[in-house]
Amino acid sequence: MIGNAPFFVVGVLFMMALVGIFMSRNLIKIAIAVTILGSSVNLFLVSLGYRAGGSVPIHFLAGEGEVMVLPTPQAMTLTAIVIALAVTALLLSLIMHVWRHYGTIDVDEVRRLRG
Amino acid sequence: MGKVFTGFGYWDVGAWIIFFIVAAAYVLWLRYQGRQDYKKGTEQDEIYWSGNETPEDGEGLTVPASSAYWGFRKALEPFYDRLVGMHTGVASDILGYYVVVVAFMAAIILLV
Amino acid sequence: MKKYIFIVSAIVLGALVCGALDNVHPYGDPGTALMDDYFLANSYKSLSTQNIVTSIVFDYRGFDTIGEAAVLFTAVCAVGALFREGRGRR
Amino acid sequence: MNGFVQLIVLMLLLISAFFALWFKDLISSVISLAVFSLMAALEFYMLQAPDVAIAEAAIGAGLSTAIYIIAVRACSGVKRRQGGGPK
Amino acid sequence: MRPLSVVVRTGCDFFAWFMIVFGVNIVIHGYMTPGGGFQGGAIIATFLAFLLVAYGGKKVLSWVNEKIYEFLFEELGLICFFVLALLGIGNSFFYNFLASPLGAERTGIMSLISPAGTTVFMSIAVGIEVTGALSLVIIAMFRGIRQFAGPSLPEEEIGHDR
Amino acid sequence: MNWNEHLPALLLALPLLGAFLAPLCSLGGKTVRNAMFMAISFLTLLVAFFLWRTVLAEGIQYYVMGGEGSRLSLPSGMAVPVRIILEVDALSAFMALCGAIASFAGALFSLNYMSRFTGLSRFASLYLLLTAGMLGMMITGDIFNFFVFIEVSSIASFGLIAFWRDRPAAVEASFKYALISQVGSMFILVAAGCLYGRYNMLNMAAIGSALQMGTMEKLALVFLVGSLAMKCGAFPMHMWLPDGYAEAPTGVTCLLVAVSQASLYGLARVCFSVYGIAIGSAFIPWMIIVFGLASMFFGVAMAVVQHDMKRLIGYHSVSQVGYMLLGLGVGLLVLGDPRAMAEFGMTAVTGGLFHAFNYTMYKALLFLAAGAVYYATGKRDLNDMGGLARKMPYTAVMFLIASAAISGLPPFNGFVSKLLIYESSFAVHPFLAVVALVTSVLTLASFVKVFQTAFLGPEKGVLAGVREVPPAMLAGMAVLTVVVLGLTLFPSWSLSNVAEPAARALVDQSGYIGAIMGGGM
Repeated sequence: MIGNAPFFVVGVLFMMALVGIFMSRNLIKIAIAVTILGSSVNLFLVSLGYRAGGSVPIHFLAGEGEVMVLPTPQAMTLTAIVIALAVTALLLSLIMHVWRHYGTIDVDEVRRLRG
Repeated sequence: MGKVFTGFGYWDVGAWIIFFIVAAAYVLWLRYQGRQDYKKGTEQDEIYWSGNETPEDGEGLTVPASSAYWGFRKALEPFYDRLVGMHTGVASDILGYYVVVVAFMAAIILLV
Repeated sequence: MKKYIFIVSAIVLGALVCGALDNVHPYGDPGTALMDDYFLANSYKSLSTQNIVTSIVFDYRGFDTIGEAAVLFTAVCAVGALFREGRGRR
Repeated sequence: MNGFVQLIVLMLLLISAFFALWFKDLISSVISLAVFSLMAALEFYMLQAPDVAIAEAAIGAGLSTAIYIIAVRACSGVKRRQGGGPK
Repeated sequence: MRPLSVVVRTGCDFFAWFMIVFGVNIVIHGYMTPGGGFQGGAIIATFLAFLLVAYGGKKVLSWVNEKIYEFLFEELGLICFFVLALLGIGNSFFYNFLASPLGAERTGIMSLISPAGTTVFMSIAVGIEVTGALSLVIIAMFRGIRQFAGPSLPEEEIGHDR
Repeated sequence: MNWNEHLPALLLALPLLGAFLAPLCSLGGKTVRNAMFMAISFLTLLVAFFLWRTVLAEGIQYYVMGGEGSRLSLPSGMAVPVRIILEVDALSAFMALCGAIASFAGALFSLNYMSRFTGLSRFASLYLLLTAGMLGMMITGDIFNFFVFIEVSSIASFGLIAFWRDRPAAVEASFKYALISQVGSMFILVAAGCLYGRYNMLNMAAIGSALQMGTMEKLALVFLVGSLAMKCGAFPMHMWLPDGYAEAPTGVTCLLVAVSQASLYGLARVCFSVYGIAIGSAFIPWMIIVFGLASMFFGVAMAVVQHDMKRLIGYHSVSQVGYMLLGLGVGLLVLGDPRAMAEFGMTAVTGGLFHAFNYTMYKALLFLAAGAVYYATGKRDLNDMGGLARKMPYTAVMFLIASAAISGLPPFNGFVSKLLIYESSFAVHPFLAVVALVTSVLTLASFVKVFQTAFLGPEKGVLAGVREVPPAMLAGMAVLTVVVLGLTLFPSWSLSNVAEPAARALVDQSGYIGAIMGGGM
C-alpha cells in the first residue's frame, strides 16, 4: 500500500537536514539539523530490515514459526543512536563554550581562525 | 645502504652521502683558506649594517616572517586574494564545500 | 551567493539520495538475508536468548558494543574536560 | 489499516522536522525536536523494532531534549564579551 | 535553573523513583523482552534529569556526589564489561563462555546462571555504565550553566602563552 | 595459550583498557597515572611491532570476535561470515605500526608538555581512546565497526582539540571539526547501510567478493570516498585541518597526523579491496588524482604566506596528503591493466604508502618541534621569534632534519617516496609530475623561511630567558628522529621490507577476500 514511502521520507529528511544546516545561522539550530540528519539515517537502517508481515525479533513474543524482521539493523541503530547522543552532547558543550568566549552564537561571527 | 629502483632508473643513497661528505670537506677547506688575522672582540668582527648604528636587540635586525616572499605574494596577488578569500573560517562554509564536492561526485557518477 | 550554491547542492544531493534509495530493495522485502537468517535461526538455539537483538548486540556483534561504550566514555571524558574546574593560573 | 497509520506517522515526522528547523524561537525548536523523536520512536515501533523504539524514546525525547534545554538556557544570557571577528 | 512549583516537585518525587524501578527492570529482563543495557541505562539516567528540572541545579548538585557516578557506576560498569569480554579469551575475545545451547544439561553452579550466559551480565554492566555516563554528562553540563552564569567568570588557565 | 593468535585483539584491548583505567589510576596520584600512560603506550607499540612481524612472516592474520575459535571465520554451514572479524594484512599492520610509533612519541612528549594544564586524567583517557580508535580503524574488517571506530577517534579528537578550553580559537576549531566530521560520519553510515541493504553483509571482504556495480554501490562509493577524503584533508574540504592541528595540544597533533593516515588507509581499503576492479569507470580514480593535485598545490600555496608556525605546518599536511592521494589514484587508475600496473602502477602505490609512513614520522616530528618552541618561548607567531638555535640546539637540529625530509632534499627519506611518485605519475601525464615538483619547491621555500626566521638570525631581547625543553620532550622527538634517519640511511631495506609488502597486500584483492571467505583454515 505504501510503496517505498519510508525510503522516500528518509531521503527528504536527509535533504531537509542538509538544507537546514546552511539555512540557519544559529549554532544550536545547526546542532538540531545534525541531530535530524542522524535520525534520518537511523530510520533508513531500521526500514532496511523490515519484512512485510514480519514480527518482532523476540521468540518470547513472536511465537513459533513466525516470519521475523531482520535484527541486525536494529542492533546497528541502537549503537548509532547512542553515538548520536554522545556527539550531540559534545556539540552543545562546545556551543556553550563558544557563547562564553564570543558572546554570540551566530555562525557568521565565530571566525577568528581564517586565512 | 643500497639502490632504490623506481622502474625508470635507480637512486643510491650511499653515493649521495659520499657526495655530501666530499662537499662538506671542500667547504671546510675553503673556509680554512680564508684570512686568519681577524681578532675577536675588536671591531673587526662587529656586524656591518650599512654603516648605521647596529641595534642592541636583534628585533631591529630581522626581516619579519610575514614579509618574507613579499614579492612572490605581490606577483600572485589575484590568485592569493581568491584563495585566501575562500578560507572564510565560517563553519557552514567549511561544510558547504564538502557537500558541494560530494553532490558533484554523486551527480556525475549516478547521472552520467 | 555562496550560500545559494550550497543550498542548491544540498538539494541536489538529497534528491539523488532520494532517487537512489528506491533501488535498495522494495520496502518490506529484503530478499534472502543469509546473515540475519542465521541469527534468527541460531540465536535462541545456541544461546537461549529470547531477544535476538540483545543477543546480537552483546554476543555476535559484541565488539561494536564495546566500541559504543567507549564512545560514551569518550563523550563523558570530553564533556568533563570541557567543564573541568581548573585551578586558575593567572 | 497499518499502512495508513504509518503514512500518517511519516507525514508527522516530516512536519515536525520541518518545524524544528523552521522556528526562530529555540525552545519551540527543541520541543519540535522532541516531538520528532517521539514520532521516530512510533515509526520504529511500527517497523517492529521495540528495542530501538525504547532507546529512541528515552534518549531522543528525554535526555537529548534535556541537554538541548540546558544549552539554550546557558546561551541566552546577556551578551558579556566582545565577540566575533579576529582579535 | 529555578525550582518548579510544589505540585511538579511532588509529582517528580513520585515519578522519578518509578523510573529507576522501570529502568532496572528493563536492564535485567533485556534478554527476554524488548530492552537491554542502553535503554534501561538511559531511562535510569532520566531520573537525574527529572530531579534537576524539578528542584533546580543548585540544590540537587549540592547533594549529588559526582565521584559516586564516576567510579561506582561508570568505571565499574566498563571494567565489568571488559573483564567479561576478556574471560572468553580461551576461545576468543568476547566468547560467550557461560552460554549453553537449548536443552543442554545444566548442572552445578551453571544451573544457577541464566542460560543466556554472558549476555545477561554484559547487559547489566552496560546498563550500569550508561547510567553513570549519561548522568555525568548531564551533571557536567548543568555545572557549565552555573560556571558561565555566575557573577564572576572562572579563572582561566594561562597554558603556554606568555 | 598461543598469544600470537590473539595479537590483533590485544592491540585494541590494551589502549581501551588503559583508557578505562586512567581515572582509577589518577586516584593514586600523578606518578601512577603517568607510569600507566607510558606503559600502555609502550606496550601498544610493542604489540603493533610483533603483529607486523607476524603478518610479514605468516601472511594475513584475522581474528573472529566471539567465535568458537579465533580463526573460525565462517560458521558451520554458512557461506558468509556473521561475526565481527579483525583482518590484519601487511597494509594494516604497516599502518598500525606507523600509528603506534606516533602515539608513543606523542605520549612521551605530552608528559612534560601538558604539565601546565589541569584535568590530566581526562587527557590520558582521551589520548588512549584516540589511539584505540585509530588502531581500530586500521585493523578492523567490518564496515560498521569501522564506523564505530571512526566515531571513537573523532569524538576523542574533538575533546582533545578543545582541551585548552580557555582559548577561544581552540573551542572554535573543535566545533568546526565536530560539525563537519559528524556530517561525514553520517554519510559513512548511509554508505554502510546501502551496502548492507544490497548484500546483507557487513564484512568488507565478503562484500568485496559479491560486489557488482549498481546504483546503491555507486552512492556508497561516493559517500565513502568523499567522507574519507575529507577526513584526511583533501583540498576543498581541508579547512578544518589547519585549524584543528594548530589548536590541539602538540602531543595530540602528533597523533592526529596518524589519525588522518587511518582515514587514508580507509580510503585505500575501500577503493582497492572492497571495490577493486569492479569500480568500473575511471571517474573515481581521476577524482582522487584531482583531489591529490589540488591539495598539493593549494595547500602549499596557502602555507607559504602563513606566519603562525603550527598553522603553517598544518597547511603542509594538506599538501603532503596530496602526494599520497596522487600515488593511490594513479595505482587505482591502472588497477585493471596488468601491464601498466607492472610498469608504473605498483611503483605509484608503493610510493604513496611509503610516503604515508615517511609523512607521519617527519610531520609528527615537525609538530613536536614547533610545540617545543612554543613551550619554551610561549610564542607561535614567527614574527616574534629569532635566533633560537643557540638556545635550543637539539630542537633546532631535529627540526632541520624533519624539514629537509619534508622538502624532499636528496639524502632524506622524503625524497625516496617523492621520487617514486614523480616517476610513476609522469607515466600517466607529465602535468601531474610537474605539479608535484613545483609543490616540492614551494615546500622547501616555506621551510627555509621557517627555519631562517625562527632558529637563525640575531637573538631577540624578549627571548633571552629561553632554555632547552625538558628531557622527556626531547626523548619524544628523538624517537621520531631515529626513525626518520633509519628510513633515510636504509631506503632499499625499508622499501622492500616495509612499503612493498603493504603495497602488494593492497593491490591483491583476492588475497584479502580469500583469507576470510576461504574457509575455516
